[in-house]
Amino acid sequence: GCSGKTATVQPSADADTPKVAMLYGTTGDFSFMDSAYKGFTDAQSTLDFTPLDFSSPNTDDYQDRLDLAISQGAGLAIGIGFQYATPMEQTTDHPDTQFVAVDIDKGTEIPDVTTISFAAEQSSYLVGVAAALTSKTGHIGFVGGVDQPSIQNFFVGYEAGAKSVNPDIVVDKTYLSPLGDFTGFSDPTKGKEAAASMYAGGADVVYAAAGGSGQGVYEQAASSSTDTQKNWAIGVDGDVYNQVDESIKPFILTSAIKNVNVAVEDSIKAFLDGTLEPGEQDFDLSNDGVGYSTSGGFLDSYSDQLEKAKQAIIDGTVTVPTAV
Amino acid sequence: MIRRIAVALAGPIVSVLLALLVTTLFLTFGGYSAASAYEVMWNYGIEPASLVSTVNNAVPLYLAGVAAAFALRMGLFNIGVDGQYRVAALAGAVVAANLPLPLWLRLPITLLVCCLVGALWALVPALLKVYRGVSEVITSILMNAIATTVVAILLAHVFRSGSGQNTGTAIIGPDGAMPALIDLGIGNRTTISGFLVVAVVVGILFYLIQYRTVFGFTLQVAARSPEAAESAGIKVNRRIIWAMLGSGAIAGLIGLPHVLGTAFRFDGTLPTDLMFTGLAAALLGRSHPIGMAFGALILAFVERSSQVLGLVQLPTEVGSVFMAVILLSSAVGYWLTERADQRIALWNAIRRRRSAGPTPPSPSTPGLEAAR
Amino acid sequence: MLVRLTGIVKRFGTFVANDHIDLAVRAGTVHAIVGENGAGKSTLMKILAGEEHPDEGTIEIAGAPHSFRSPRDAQQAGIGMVHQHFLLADALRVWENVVLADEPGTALRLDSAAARRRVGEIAAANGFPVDVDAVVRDLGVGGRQRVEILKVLYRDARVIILDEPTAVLVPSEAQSLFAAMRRFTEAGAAVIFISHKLDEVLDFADDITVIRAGAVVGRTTPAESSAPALAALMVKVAMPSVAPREVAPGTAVVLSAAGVTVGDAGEVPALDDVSLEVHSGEIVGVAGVEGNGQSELLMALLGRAKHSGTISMGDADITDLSTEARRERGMAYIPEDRHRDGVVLSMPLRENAALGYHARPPVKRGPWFSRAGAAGVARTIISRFDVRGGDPSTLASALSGGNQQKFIVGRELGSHPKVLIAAHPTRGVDIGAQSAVWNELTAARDEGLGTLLISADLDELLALSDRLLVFYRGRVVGELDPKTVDAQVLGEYMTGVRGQAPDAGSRPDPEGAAA
Amino acid sequence: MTDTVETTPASAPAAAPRSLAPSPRRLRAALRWGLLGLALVIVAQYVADAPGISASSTWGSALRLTVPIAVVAIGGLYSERAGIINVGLEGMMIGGTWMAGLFGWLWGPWAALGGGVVGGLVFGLLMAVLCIEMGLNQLVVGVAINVIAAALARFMSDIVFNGVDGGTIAHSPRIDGSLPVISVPFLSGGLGTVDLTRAMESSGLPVLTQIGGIVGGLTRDVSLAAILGLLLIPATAYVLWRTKFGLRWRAAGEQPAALQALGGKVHRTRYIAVLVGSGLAGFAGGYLALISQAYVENQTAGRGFIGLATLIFGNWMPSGVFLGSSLFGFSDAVGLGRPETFRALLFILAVVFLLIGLLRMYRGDRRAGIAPLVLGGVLLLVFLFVPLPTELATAAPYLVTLAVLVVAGTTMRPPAALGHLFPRKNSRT
Ligand SMILES: Nc1ncnc2c1ncn2[C@@H]1O[C@H](COP(=O)(O)OP(=O)(O)OP(=O)(O)O)[C@@H](O)[C@H]1O
Ligand SMILES: Nc1ncnc2c1ncn2[C@@H]1O[C@H](COP(=O)(O)OP(=O)(O)OP(=O)(O)O)[C@@H](O)[C@H]1O
Ligand SMILES: [Mg+2]
Ligand SMILES: [Mg+2]
Repeated sequence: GCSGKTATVQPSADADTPKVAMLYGTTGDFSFMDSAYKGFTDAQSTLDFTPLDFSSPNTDDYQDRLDLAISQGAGLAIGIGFQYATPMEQTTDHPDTQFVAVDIDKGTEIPDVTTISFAAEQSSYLVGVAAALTSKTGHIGFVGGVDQPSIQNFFVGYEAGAKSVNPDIVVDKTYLSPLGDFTGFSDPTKGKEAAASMYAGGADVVYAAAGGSGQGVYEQAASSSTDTQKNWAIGVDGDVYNQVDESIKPFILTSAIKNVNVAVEDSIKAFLDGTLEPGEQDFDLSNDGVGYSTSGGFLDSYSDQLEKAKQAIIDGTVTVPTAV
Repeated sequence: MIRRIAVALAGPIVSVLLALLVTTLFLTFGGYSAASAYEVMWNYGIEPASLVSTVNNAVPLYLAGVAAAFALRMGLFNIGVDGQYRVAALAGAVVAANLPLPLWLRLPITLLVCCLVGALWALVPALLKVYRGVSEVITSILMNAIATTVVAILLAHVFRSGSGQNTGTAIIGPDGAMPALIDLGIGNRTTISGFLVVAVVVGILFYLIQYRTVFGFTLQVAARSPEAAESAGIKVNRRIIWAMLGSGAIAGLIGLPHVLGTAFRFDGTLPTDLMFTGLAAALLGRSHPIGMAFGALILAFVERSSQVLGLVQLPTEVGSVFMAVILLSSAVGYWLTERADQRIALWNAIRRRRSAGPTPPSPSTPGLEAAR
Repeated sequence: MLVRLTGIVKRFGTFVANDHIDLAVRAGTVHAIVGENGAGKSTLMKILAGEEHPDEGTIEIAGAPHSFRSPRDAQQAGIGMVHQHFLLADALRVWENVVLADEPGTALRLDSAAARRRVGEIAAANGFPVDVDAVVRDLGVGGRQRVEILKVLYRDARVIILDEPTAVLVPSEAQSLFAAMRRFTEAGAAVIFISHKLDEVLDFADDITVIRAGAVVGRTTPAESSAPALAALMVKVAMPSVAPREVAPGTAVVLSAAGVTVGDAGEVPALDDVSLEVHSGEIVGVAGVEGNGQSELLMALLGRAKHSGTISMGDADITDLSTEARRERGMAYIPEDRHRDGVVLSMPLRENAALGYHARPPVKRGPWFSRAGAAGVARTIISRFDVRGGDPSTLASALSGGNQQKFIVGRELGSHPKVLIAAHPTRGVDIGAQSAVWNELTAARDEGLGTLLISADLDELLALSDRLLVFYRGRVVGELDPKTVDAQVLGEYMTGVRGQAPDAGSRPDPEGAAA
Repeated sequence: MTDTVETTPASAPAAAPRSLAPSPRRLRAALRWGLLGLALVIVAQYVADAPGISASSTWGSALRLTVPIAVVAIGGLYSERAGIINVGLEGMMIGGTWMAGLFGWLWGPWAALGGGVVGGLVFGLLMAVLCIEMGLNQLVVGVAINVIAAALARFMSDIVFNGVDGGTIAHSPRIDGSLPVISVPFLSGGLGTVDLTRAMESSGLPVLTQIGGIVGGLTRDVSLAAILGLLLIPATAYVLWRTKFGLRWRAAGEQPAALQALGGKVHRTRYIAVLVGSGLAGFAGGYLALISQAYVENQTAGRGFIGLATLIFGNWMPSGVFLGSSLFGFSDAVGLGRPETFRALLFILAVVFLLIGLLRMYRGDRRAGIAPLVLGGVLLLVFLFVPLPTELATAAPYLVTLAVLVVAGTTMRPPAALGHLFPRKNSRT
């Protein structure tokens, strides 16, 4: 139900336009959350709705935020992160609000909720192919932020992709913090040292699926490169090439892209058009929901192989393993 | 007597006012309107659903505060509460989901298991302190990190249930979950969790043990003067162990409201830093069982009501800034009121003496009396 | 006049600690200040030393008026004070404690060589045998006091204040202190010292000022006065004395130790194969220079120290019992250091009354701590032992030292023990209180209490004991009869000149020892 | 009396050593232990098939990971030696990272370090006023500073960094440039000379490879910030034991009343100590920000607490802090490396513990020998037969430190007046 206090809470609201709430953690991870937030702000500049912004760094108030969105009269509530699956499932009485849950496991069905999944393993597979093709040492690495399934999923795809090119390739992996300890997403110091250990051990491409800690990996790729040995880093979620400093750009081979912003923007558009339906939406290579970036042009010479691999996945001739 | 009550009330009130003042300064500095922020927070905070949520969220904070206070009264700084409740919550989630017993048996056993596991985790720093002379602060910090890893390993390799991104234990059915105490029925989600009862019981036990039993007395003596304690036949080492065990046992319960009442499983959504907020509650309430309850409620209220700030383009961090500041201002507030009280006591005494004429000097000064 | 205080008034809140005190001290003299506990002696001295600010009154040093804003100011005027409770940093070395805040060297470098040399020189010149590099923690009381005095001398003090310097010293140490005091005065300095021991005041002071309730009640000299006369000025009681006993000691052994040794393996034991017996209705005195095993004996008897050998109460072997169990069986204990072992300063007297007796009624009711019960006990102690300055809700820290002591004695005797282990029961207590404590101890003795009395005060030992054991290097080197022994002989035993026969300590052997 | 407490001189006693320069006997002992350690590393490398344990990258990492912990612990040492408990190190460090982000973004890397110091000082000043001036409970103030720093950093980022190019609520814009790195000439290729250690490391010859790796890791490309940070340790030792201020500083933490009675300024001393300490904690934060070339939210990751633990572990001694932080930094580096490197560390620990146990048994101290023997035995069995979960590596530094504490068992001797209030008016505490 919509409470009478909404008006005082919403001074800038145009009472006539529909309200869209986005529930998310905190921006500034240079990847997943930032991408989602970009979708939200992009939509605001092109579409006509009242945004309700619910950000919280806490890990235990998903339900509160959802309830708040409903009570504030949101017509659409978009939850960023699989953690919203359970609260949305448990909230049954919301006749005036539609729910979208972003980054839900593929195959999850929640009544009355639009669930969006991303085939992160597919994009990881492709950057794995790119890594194997680029590596001169036959040795690559992976730095994961937190040892949890969503991150393991990146690794599984990455390794499969690399092995598809070079079955003997060595793939190092390190997770910066164990399951449940999220410091691994914000500790660039550790990211840097983990990457340093890999580059020193012979790896020349390192894939960083580590949120803010990735910054350390990118820095290390640049600082550990020498005249004789060029080290590469691969970014994740957004196109990292566009985010890092000029001095580091030459070392960003590619990024595994997860178009969370597109998912968010499309959902809002569909909601405003009245075409948003509950049910599952899969963002994968086939609909460009995930992909890899080519900024910098470092992969130009391998574009044929990469496109072939991509097509094989879309066609289903190659099935990428997953960890989730 | 009236002065005592006035002082007791003045402390928290001055604290809150100070915190408001400081937060206002920050908001103004940031170019925001503090008044509208407070108005929005207040309006949202006093909605029935918010009040209910405040009560429910205050429970773990209260438990954390009591856990810290239990050790603090023995002069021990149990900075390992986080690790203790983390391990215990995992154990509780597993027991609550899997024990094939009816609720009335399963629930108490779950609580008990959590207490035991929490106490066990606290035993390590206690034993190291007693037998190795290692400060409990350092071992507790280490045990926190180790708890995270142990839980991660157990969760990933032993207790994980289901697949996908969710890494939780098996879902706890209604036969294992904490039932609601009462449903106020005044809107969405206005049920008060049964954990309120647990918190009240823990608070009463804390009060009785610490303030009313001989055991509590021996703890106090051991904390304030180990030598005198030993001479009086109180084994300080044992008190250290008991105090840490008690603190750990209470700490073991902190994660349960979330596990048995919100997530119905142990997973990544378990709040990770309740210890510091709980400690804040303890400090706000001066480690007193009732004071801590007020402290926990205030903090939970601020936490809840600040969720709304994002809606008015105000940074939600205002809530955490306020909570942080209130922690300090509580100390300052008590300091101010105590000073004022001492002054008043002195004036009163002088006035009394003047009116009563010359009397033999009394060795105990009223100022000292009030400083307690 | 080197020092002249005129009309000093000091108030703490509404309480007047010093009430228009005048004091004049001549150069080259020892000036004693006496008065009962809480009379305001320490306060007056702190004012002179710049640690407290007088509310009224003037301070003149060598004719020049001074107003001290800090101890530093007073030091610069040549005043140095040795506190009753030492102010030393235990973890620092002797020389570091001495030169602190007045170090030689430059801002970026402390000239430790010069500092150590200087301190060593001063120590040697004044006949103080101290190791300047020793860590203060390892020093005994006498050593610590010497460090305190070195601090004063290092700063070239002309006026040296000693607050109850002899309360913690054994006679030989006290003698060397008085010798040192003489050397100071011969060099032109003035010494002001506070003491509750009237005989030493009469022996060593040139002038005496008596204070009561914050005001000067008498000025005299040893020649014109006597102990009873001084006592009469100070308090309204007679000199403490003990009437000859009328009840004979019992024959039952209430406490015995056999072959008790305390010490780490491989080192010289601090307590070496000691055996002793205490009968009911008997007071057994233990004499000895501090640090000769008395502390270890206390700890062993109380069950706080690991030891070999056996300890029994009556017929029961209590060697393996905890302190708590021993106390349960009727062992009472008056500790050496009341602040450390005897009371919890930050707790009210009510809780302090329960200390050691918390496991029995009226304090313990089921699992509960009965505050009413404890308050009742405290009230009884306060009235029966005339503890002044507090009620059951007063913090122990607010009591003067002497009253704290009375409270402890009252608590331990009030529990109707079978055995009392008493260490320095009247340390720092004024003579009024001392007399009260002595009376209580003898009354309890006559009712059958067996007491082991350890004391640094020889008068006390001689007055109260039925038998006297002398400790030297952790052994019992002699058993003497207090009625016949003379101080000279006792001193020789205590310093190891006599009684060093290889096995003298293993068994009490009155005949061999007294010879 | 707690007769159960073992007194093993694992860390030096808290009394001042006569001389700061190590005595020949100490040097010889250090050399012996150093050689034994080297031998162990070599053996472990082959036993566990873990080239990482002696790789220059591991040792370089260890050095870099040691620095922030050592510096923040030294920061804590400043205030705690003066008697003020500092639980707020983490918060001061957070303040350091944030200010370093701001200063570094505006004025470059050197300013970032300075900014770190400023950021720490802000909270140091708060702590000093509240604890020294007003005499508030030091635990409360410390905890509050941690909470406030975290909240403020986010709040201020929202205001200052958010919306700026490259900045977000969780990041400052990039700090351009970095502090110079230094390599030792001839040993590790400094000043364009030959890189001897690198040649040794890649030679593949036993012993030579390992020495090359270790020495190279510790001497090649060491950032000036790291050198500055490490120099703080001997500098602090000097101040503590060789200056007038040092003596007063120690006295303020041991027996402030004694200092005051002699005319020393207790409050001023404590102010200086707390402020210097907080500046150093902030410096440690600045160091972290320099590594990531930006302020990143939560990047301190609990290092302030580890610093506190290290300070206690090191028994409030600079040398102890060095020992503790390098133990921690090394295990951290190993934990971030490949799994077999972690196993090699396990092997080393097992052998060291067994040796210590045997040595104690041999010296006749049976009771003290049992714990290390058991622990060493268990570790050896684990090494030989148990496949370790990879997650365990992330806890390596904590586990190693705990194990060392169990075995070493220091009798901690905190400054005697630690945590005691010292009111301005009264002359006695
Ligand atoms: N800082 C203070 N605040 C309040 N009262 C004080 C303070 N210092 C001393 N007093 C009071 O002043 C009185 C005189 O104390 P003082 O120490 O001078 O006594 P004293 O003569 O030295 O006694 P004693 O023989 O026991 O050492 C005491 O009753 C004490 O309670
Ligand atoms: N803040 C205070 N309030 C009340 N009384 C105090 C205070 N500070 C000290 N006193 C009392 O003032 C007196 C003077 O203190 P001081 O430290 O000189 O000890 P003292 O009386 O000489 O002690 P003792 O007799 O135990 O050796 C003591 O009796 C002490 O209990
Ligand atoms: Mg006195
Ligand atoms: Mg006295």
